[in-house]
Amino acid sequence: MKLHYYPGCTLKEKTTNLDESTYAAMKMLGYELVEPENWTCCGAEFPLNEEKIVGLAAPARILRQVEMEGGDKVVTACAFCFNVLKQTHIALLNDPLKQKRINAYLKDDIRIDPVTKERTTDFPEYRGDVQVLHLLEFIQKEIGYEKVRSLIRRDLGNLRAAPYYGCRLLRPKGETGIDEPDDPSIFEEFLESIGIGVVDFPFKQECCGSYLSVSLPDAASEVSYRILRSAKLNGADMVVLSCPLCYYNLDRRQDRIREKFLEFTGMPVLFFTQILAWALGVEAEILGLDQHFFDPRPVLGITDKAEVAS
Amino acid sequence: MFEPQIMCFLCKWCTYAGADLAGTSRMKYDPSGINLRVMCSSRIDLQHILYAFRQGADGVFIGGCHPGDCHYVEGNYKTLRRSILFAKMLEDLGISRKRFRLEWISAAEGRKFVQAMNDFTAQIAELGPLNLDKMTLNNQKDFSHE
Amino acid sequence: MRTILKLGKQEHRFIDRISELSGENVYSCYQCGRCSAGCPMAFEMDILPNQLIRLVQLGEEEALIASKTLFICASCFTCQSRCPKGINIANVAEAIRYLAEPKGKDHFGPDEVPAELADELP
Amino acid sequence: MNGNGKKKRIGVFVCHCGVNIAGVVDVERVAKALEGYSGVSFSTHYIYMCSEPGQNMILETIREEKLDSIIVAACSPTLHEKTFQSVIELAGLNPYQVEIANIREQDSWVHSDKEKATLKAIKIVKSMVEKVLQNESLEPIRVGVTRRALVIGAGISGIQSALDIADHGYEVLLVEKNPSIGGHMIQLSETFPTLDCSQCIMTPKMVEASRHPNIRILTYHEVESISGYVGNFKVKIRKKPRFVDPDKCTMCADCEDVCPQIVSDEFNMGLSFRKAIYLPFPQAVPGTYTLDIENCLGLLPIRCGKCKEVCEPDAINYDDQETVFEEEVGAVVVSTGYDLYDLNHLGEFGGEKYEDVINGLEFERILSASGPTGGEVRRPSDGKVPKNVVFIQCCGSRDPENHNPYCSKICCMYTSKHAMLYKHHVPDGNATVFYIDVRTGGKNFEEFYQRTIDEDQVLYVRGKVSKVYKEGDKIIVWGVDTLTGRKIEMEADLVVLAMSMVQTDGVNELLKKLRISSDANGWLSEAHPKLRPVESLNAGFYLAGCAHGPKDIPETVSQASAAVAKVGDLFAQEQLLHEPTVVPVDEDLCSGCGICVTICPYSARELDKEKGVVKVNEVLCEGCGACAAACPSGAAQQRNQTDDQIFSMVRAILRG
Repeated sequence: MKLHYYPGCTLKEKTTNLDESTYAAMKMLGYELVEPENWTCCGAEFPLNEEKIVGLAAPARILRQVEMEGGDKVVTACAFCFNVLKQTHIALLNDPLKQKRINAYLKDDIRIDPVTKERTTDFPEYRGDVQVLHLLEFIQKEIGYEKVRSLIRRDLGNLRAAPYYGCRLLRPKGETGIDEPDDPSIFEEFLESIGIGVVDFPFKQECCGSYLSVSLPDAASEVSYRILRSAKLNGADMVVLSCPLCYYNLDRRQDRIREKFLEFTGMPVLFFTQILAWALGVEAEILGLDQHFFDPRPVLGITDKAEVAS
Repeated sequence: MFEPQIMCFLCKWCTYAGADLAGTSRMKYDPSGINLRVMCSSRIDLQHILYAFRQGADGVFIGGCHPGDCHYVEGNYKTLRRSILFAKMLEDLGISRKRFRLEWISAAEGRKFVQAMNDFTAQIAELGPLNLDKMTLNNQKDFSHE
Repeated sequence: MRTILKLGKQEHRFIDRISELSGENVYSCYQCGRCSAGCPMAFEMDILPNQLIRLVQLGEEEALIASKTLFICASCFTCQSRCPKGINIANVAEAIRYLAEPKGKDHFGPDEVPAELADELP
Repeated sequence: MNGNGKKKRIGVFVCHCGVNIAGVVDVERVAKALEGYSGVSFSTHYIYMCSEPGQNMILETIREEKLDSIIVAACSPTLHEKTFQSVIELAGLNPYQVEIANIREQDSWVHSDKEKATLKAIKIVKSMVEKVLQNESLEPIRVGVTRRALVIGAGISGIQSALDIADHGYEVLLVEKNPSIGGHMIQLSETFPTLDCSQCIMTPKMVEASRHPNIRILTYHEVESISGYVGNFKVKIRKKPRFVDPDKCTMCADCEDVCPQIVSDEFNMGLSFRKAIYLPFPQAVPGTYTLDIENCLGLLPIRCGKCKEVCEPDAINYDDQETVFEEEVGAVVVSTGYDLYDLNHLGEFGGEKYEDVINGLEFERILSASGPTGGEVRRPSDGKVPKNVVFIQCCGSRDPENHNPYCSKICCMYTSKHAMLYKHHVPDGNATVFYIDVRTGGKNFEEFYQRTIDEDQVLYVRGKVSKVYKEGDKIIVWGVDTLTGRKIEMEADLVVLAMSMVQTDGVNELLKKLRISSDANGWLSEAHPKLRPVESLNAGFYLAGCAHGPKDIPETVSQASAAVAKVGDLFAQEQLLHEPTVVPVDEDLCSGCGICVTICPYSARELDKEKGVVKVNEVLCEGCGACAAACPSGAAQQRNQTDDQIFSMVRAILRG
């Protein structure tokens, strides 16, 4: 089955492990992912101000492209892209004036084919009918946990994972989130369906520090550390998440966290698609597990090539 | 100068009492409207309105309690729902929907009653006479309520 | 410091502008402080989120533009999700940043991010 | 025409009201204009119609001119309609044969153009003549009263209501869904601001209720439905099987001792356990065990049957059945009380995840001498004495965005009491209260709150808590002190949440059936927020206690007594008189479409399926006329405001 999938820049440039594991897992679940042609950056940040309407053009253009290709929904694995696209979808849906203004931009779109140099103009307007789903939602609503359960090939029953939602899957509260902001369960349900133990921990919806890791690295380390510590205190073997920025703060910056908090011994941080693909029997090499700062392979029981192959 | 005739149906509990308050406060307003007191605005039916137009009214006004304040729980909601139909049917019959008005005026809103009366009278004056009575005068005998 | 409370034209213009830009009703805040209580970055802030809204209510444009808090807010929306009055405080902070920019108050730009960070940062 | 087909003789009396009317309206011209108008056989004017000479003039004229109805053109009918009704009654006429033409408030006082005002007055008077011409003489509808009341819910409001009604000398049915009366008040430890022991003041009332000859207590019963109308209700009551005969049970506890089934104890808010056969609490009224069938292993002696075996008085009857029976009452007091908002709504506080994050009623049980800890403050998880207790106010209250918009009213005071009592129990402990505002509007409330701070050194922190979670065996609270502008993180051993009060689960379903309306928050609506605060809009239903909105005990008791005063008003009447200007059905015209049935807000109309026409219960009809407007065939005509009357009035108004 074909499915529109929007990867987003980070997944192609930096956290390729999220992108590759998504492809691998979805293949096992029977889906062929199709990326909308000529997709661009989602904008990375939903414009909060009324006046920053141009910021909606990029995400709206992506949705329009999906619509042009006959799609009625698009899934993302990146929590940030999901958030921007979903908020854009809702903003345009609820505000006809906004939709009109954005369509005025979209109409003037010009595309030049890099090879033939052929110019395409006169694009259609975006009608606003494309549903934006995070992959966790797609699994819950369209694939179904029963089906996932039936396709599991590896037993992860001895492992305990802490689902980390972060901000972008749940907030802003209201239509944008995929679950209740303070009482979510979709991630837990997903983990249960792949047969891994689930750890409940009170920091699952706390902020990782976001881009403050650039401007205020110490502060970001501190909040990231509290999340990892809480997961560990509650008995987690790993943290599972869906946002590249959270992954950056919680995994890639563990060096800084360990410098600052000496008692912290580290914690594997995995994308939800990596653990899904692993449970579905995908080979470890494809999952980009070697890209992590804290190597998750030992906890998954991957010690050498031979074992992986089995 | 054209002096409109306005038929006002007022609910006893709110708008009629509001009109009384305008009186006790000695507020002045245009005398074009004459009030008929009903227990509830929901007592008024399309045929009362059409009849008023046929009898020479240039405008028909219904006054009821504010939503949630109806003495009969929800009569004003019924009036509201019906009035949407009234306005549509009036248009179908060639009578401007501007000749019909529904207002929520409480017993404490004498001033609002005065404003509504003046405003509605001015609006009707602008529309000019309806003359439905003259148009249909020949059929008067057929009308069973004569 | 002597504080003179004045709500004149200028202050009202500022409050209205913030409401317009953010789409939030800043008047509806009743200062329960829940935004600050749940804010993950509050420990770094010079004024707390509830104080930020308060200063908007008081029309204190200058104090707001001078505050560090504007650029510490991580836009995590925890405040928004728990505010009993449904105020999106991150939106309000963004609106103030928008007004602060032309006044020369800005955070550092992409070119200031260290190269080794830029390589990896999403 | 009057009822006999004879043309009516109508008298018109135009009042000058000094210069109030006559200063603007040419009253003489009005009187003249009416002479000879359809049915008018006499027309005059006078300076003050409402004065004694004016009234006498009307009286004499009626006799001399043999009038059968009159119009008084004067001030608003709200002022003197009653006056002139009495006048014509003296003359032997039916009070429905007078109509008031309002030419003061709605004419002379609001217009200054004398000519226009006079013409308008003439039209107004003519329209009233048209009305009275077709007025029927009516008698009020009379119905009897069943002098017996139903009280639903036996907490403090229900018990107080029942006792007061009973003391008035009327019979009361006091229905309670739980096995014992007492409600939430019997669960409380001590009550603010006096610190009376709740059980000490409640138990005597419960006993009094149980012994009162006029009160029939029906515990473990539920009201199924109520039909009928004010003064004459029929109530269906469902008796749940208790499997224990209260008359035989001696409360020896032998059954409890042998019962193998252990379940969570509701009276102690789940902080202790009880057996499947149990006494809710030692002072329960009626004093009898109840077998909770949902938790019983099964009634077949083969499966268990131990309790029946040991019961010496043979009080246990496994064949007890659910039964439904009907009772007649004249008035209903709704005193169904409240629930606490579910902790699960507060995910940021862990919902119900943490044993040591509890609600106010749970803390009441912990404080209570008869509670699960025997009156010692110990926390639920490990029984340790908590040294740091955090109290959080406004949990689910004052939060229109996520929870309930209203203030739950009693939490400020009970939290103050909780903190104070905690300090009395654990003097070396710390009590911290997170609050937004402290509301102490009640007699001696502010003094009590200040005592909590002054003498018991409870720390009040102004700010709403955003997060509560567990780390190790400590609970961490994230709050804020808005007074110093600091975010606060603190450790606690026990957290007590002042949960919002909410309408009792299921009550609204019952009341929807009774057509008692409730507000957006589920609380029952009173007939008027200022002037009729204890009556429901639905005649014969009265409100007492928290079912109507959050209240403390004194207010609940006051409202209960006030509701009973209204019940007394009702029961003091020989017969109930009902306005006869209702909307009957002309069976010859009715097509049985049933539109009027759905439109009636009082369930006064129902379709007689056999005859294919609508039947009207005139006692229930309030005469709004909405059905008359909706009736497509003209079968529903409001008495003295028929369509023909409206048409004639409209014609008079528009054509003069």
